[in-house]
Amino acid sequence: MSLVERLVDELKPLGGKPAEFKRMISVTIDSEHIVEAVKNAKTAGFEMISDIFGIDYLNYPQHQGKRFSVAYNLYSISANERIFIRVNINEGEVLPTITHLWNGASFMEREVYDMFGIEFDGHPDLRKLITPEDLDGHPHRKDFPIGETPTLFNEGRFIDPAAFRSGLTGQDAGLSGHQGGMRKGYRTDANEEA
Amino acid sequence: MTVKKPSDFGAEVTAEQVMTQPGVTVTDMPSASEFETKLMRLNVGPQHPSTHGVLRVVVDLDGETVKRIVPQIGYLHTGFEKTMEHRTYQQGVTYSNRMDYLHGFGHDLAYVLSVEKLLDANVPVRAQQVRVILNELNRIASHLVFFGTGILDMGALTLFFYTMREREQILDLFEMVCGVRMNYGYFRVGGLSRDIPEGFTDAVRQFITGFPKMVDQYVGLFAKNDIFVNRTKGVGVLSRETALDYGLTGPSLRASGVGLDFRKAQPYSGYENYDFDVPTSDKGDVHARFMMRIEELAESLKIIEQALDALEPGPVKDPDRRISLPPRQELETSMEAVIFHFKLATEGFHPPRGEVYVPTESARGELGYYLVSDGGSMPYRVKVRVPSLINLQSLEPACIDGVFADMVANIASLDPVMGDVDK
Amino acid sequence: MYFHLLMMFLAAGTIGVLAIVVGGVLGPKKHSTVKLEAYESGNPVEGNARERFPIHFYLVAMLFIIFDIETAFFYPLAVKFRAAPVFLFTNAIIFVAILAVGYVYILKKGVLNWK
Amino acid sequence: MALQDLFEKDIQELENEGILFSSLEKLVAWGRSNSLWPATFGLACCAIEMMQSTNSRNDLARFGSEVFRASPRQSDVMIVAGRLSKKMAPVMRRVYDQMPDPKWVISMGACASSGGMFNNYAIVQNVDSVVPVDIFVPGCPPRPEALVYAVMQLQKKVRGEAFDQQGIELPMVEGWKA
Repeated sequence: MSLVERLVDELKPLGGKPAEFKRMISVTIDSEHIVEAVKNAKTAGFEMISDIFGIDYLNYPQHQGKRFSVAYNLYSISANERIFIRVNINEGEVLPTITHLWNGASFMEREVYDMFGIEFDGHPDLRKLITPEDLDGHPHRKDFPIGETPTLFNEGRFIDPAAFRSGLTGQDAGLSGHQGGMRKGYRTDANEEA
Repeated sequence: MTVKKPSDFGAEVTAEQVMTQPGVTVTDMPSASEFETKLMRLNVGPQHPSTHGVLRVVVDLDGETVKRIVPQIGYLHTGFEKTMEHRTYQQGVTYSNRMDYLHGFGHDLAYVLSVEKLLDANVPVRAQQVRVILNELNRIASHLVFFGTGILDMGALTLFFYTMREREQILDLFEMVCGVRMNYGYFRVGGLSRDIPEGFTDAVRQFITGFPKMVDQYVGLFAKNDIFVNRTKGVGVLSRETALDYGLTGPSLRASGVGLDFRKAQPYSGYENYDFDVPTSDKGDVHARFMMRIEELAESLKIIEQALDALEPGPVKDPDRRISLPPRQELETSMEAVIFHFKLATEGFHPPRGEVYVPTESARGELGYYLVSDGGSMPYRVKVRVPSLINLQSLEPACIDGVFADMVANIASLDPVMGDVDK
Repeated sequence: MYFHLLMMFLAAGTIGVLAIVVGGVLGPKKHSTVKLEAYESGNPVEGNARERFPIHFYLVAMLFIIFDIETAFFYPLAVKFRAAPVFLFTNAIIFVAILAVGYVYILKKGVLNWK
Repeated sequence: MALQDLFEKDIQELENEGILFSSLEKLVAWGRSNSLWPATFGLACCAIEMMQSTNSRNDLARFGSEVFRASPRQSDVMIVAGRLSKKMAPVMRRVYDQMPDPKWVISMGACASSGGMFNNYAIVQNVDSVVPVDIFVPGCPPRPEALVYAVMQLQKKVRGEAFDQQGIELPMVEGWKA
């Protein structure tokens, strides 16, 4: 009965839905109980918070549920085990901060705020961490343009990177609308997660 | 009889108002300390010799003691994760080693391991051993830059030239293998791009035999120098609890008494069959952080030696055609090889949907690539757990109430690499 | 008799002045407002340099001047040491002893450690 | 070789007798070219190669760039080594402005010269749009020898011996006219 299983059972009453993919266990919790869940994990033996990061599922194929997901990557040094506690939220929802549990979480939460625009209320100093002050918008959102500038040649010729790459994968068509001809990139039929 | 302080008078207070309060003699005036002393805000900006790279630290100084320290980062933000979402998996290898440009092989290895876990690719033993050798050599080179610039910040210039001389030898070894001194594109998902040249193993052996004497030279140069000892012993102490509280990882955490090394805890790429021990010390000050890396050099040499002895000829690529390119001569003969080659070259492989994370130990701490794949040929989301960004936070507990000169020693001992921090 | 001394001062003076004047004359002068601003490692200037700073800096500066001049006095003594070694040596010892008293007082008061 | 020969003989005769004639401007430009002090503006991976170019094997000090001045006030060349992010661009422009004239810029590496492989929202695609660049050094990162070659090319440009693609001789840096 490893530490992770014990924690998963502990989190079940809080509405925790465990999932496993390639021996990595993640528990999805709704945002009301997230601080309680992380506190239980810390007392259960996960001494170290390794990372907090966000994922934007805007154009993830066949994605149901909310748009953003914030994952807490907790690691237990004594039991040498790792668990991901995840929260699914939508645009504009606010998550409670966990800087009172670990001071190390302040930069991590500020980075999620900077890159995704997800506020953490109760955070001592929530401001932009990495992107320049005059950059409005959150770069890691899927609807934020990558900002590619076409490569210019001297007789007015140019290569538009998106179109050039769309030949590879058939994703966005880019300026020239070239969809990559018959070699469109296909997506393997989605094998549903466990 | 309450004596009014200047701040009680409102904005425009004149000396007479304060001094000529009725019935108040000079002796019972509030003592000087009650007059609030303004802290001096100092900007140790992005272009500064002692911040390693473009780190900006805003420091509130009361005289020489640091009262408040706020690192401002982002001056080297390159948008790696956003850009890697628009590159195929194989192209991602060129991006990963430019994040922490001192330990490029560590990042390459972490990225490639994550993708291989996603694909369930089986990497041949020889490829794993070569990866371990190159990773450890790069760790030594990264520590050499750490010593060179760390001691340079404290004022000693000579060690910089000694450590760079050894680093040149290591870069020659890398140049022999992958043709480049830095930013190597040598690892591939599923193995290596080419096999190592024949002269490589005995060149590495020759380097290993000569290197311990050089380490004694470094130790002789700075470890016993009592200016260094006085400036670093007992300075910027991080106890075990504050280190864990601030998410410190890597040699700096091991200097605070927590023996966490992911090469030992969760071995990857064949680390489980080399025996090396993880040096720890419980003092947690700048001196201990420097000494951790000196002892780590010896451990890395041990690993390289064992990996070299265990090296035997064999394939260096995953035989599965859907992942690695078929060999050249096979293209002339078999049609499938041409189709596979065409598929891989234009589009790359399509890993199954899912999310994966493999923690590894880079020269600065825990490093891992969290890949989210949507079945397409490009990663949907790449999140790099970088050690330097989170180690930089423990600059605050280390520097508060310390002297300003110790802040420079603390920055040097935490060894942030700005490409790693700002990714 | 003091001719060579004069030549020495003259040479020193011209080298000093020359270094500044030639640099000023031969260098192109393109003044711009940003160039004349204070250098704050690349950031826009905040606050001004004339802020109040603790008195401790002043104390340390004074101590430095005192002990620096003390060593400066040893130069003439060392030059003429051959003339009367015993007398000059005792002279120097007394001089150092007097200043040592001040030094011990400073150490007792703990002026030098910053906390 | 009596003194008054200097006045009677013409220039060619004296020159092949070994007397060098030069204008003060050429002399100053020669002096300047042999002591180009770089300002440390190391940003990313190229900064490590810049450090390597000053170590004992490929020694940049042989070309007069011995010391890397920390403050721009005492430096002549700004070597932009690494990828310039959009947050760093105003800082770099300010540091460039605060360097005393005459000053030059070497844009080291593909990322500084053309944005390299980071064609995205965060990286300035060409440093020339921020500061006037004299020498572009290709490579990612360029080898230390490439940086030494770039400094030698810059010395030629400072001495006025440099030509651009069309073969027009580039003017020597202006002495004290401005």
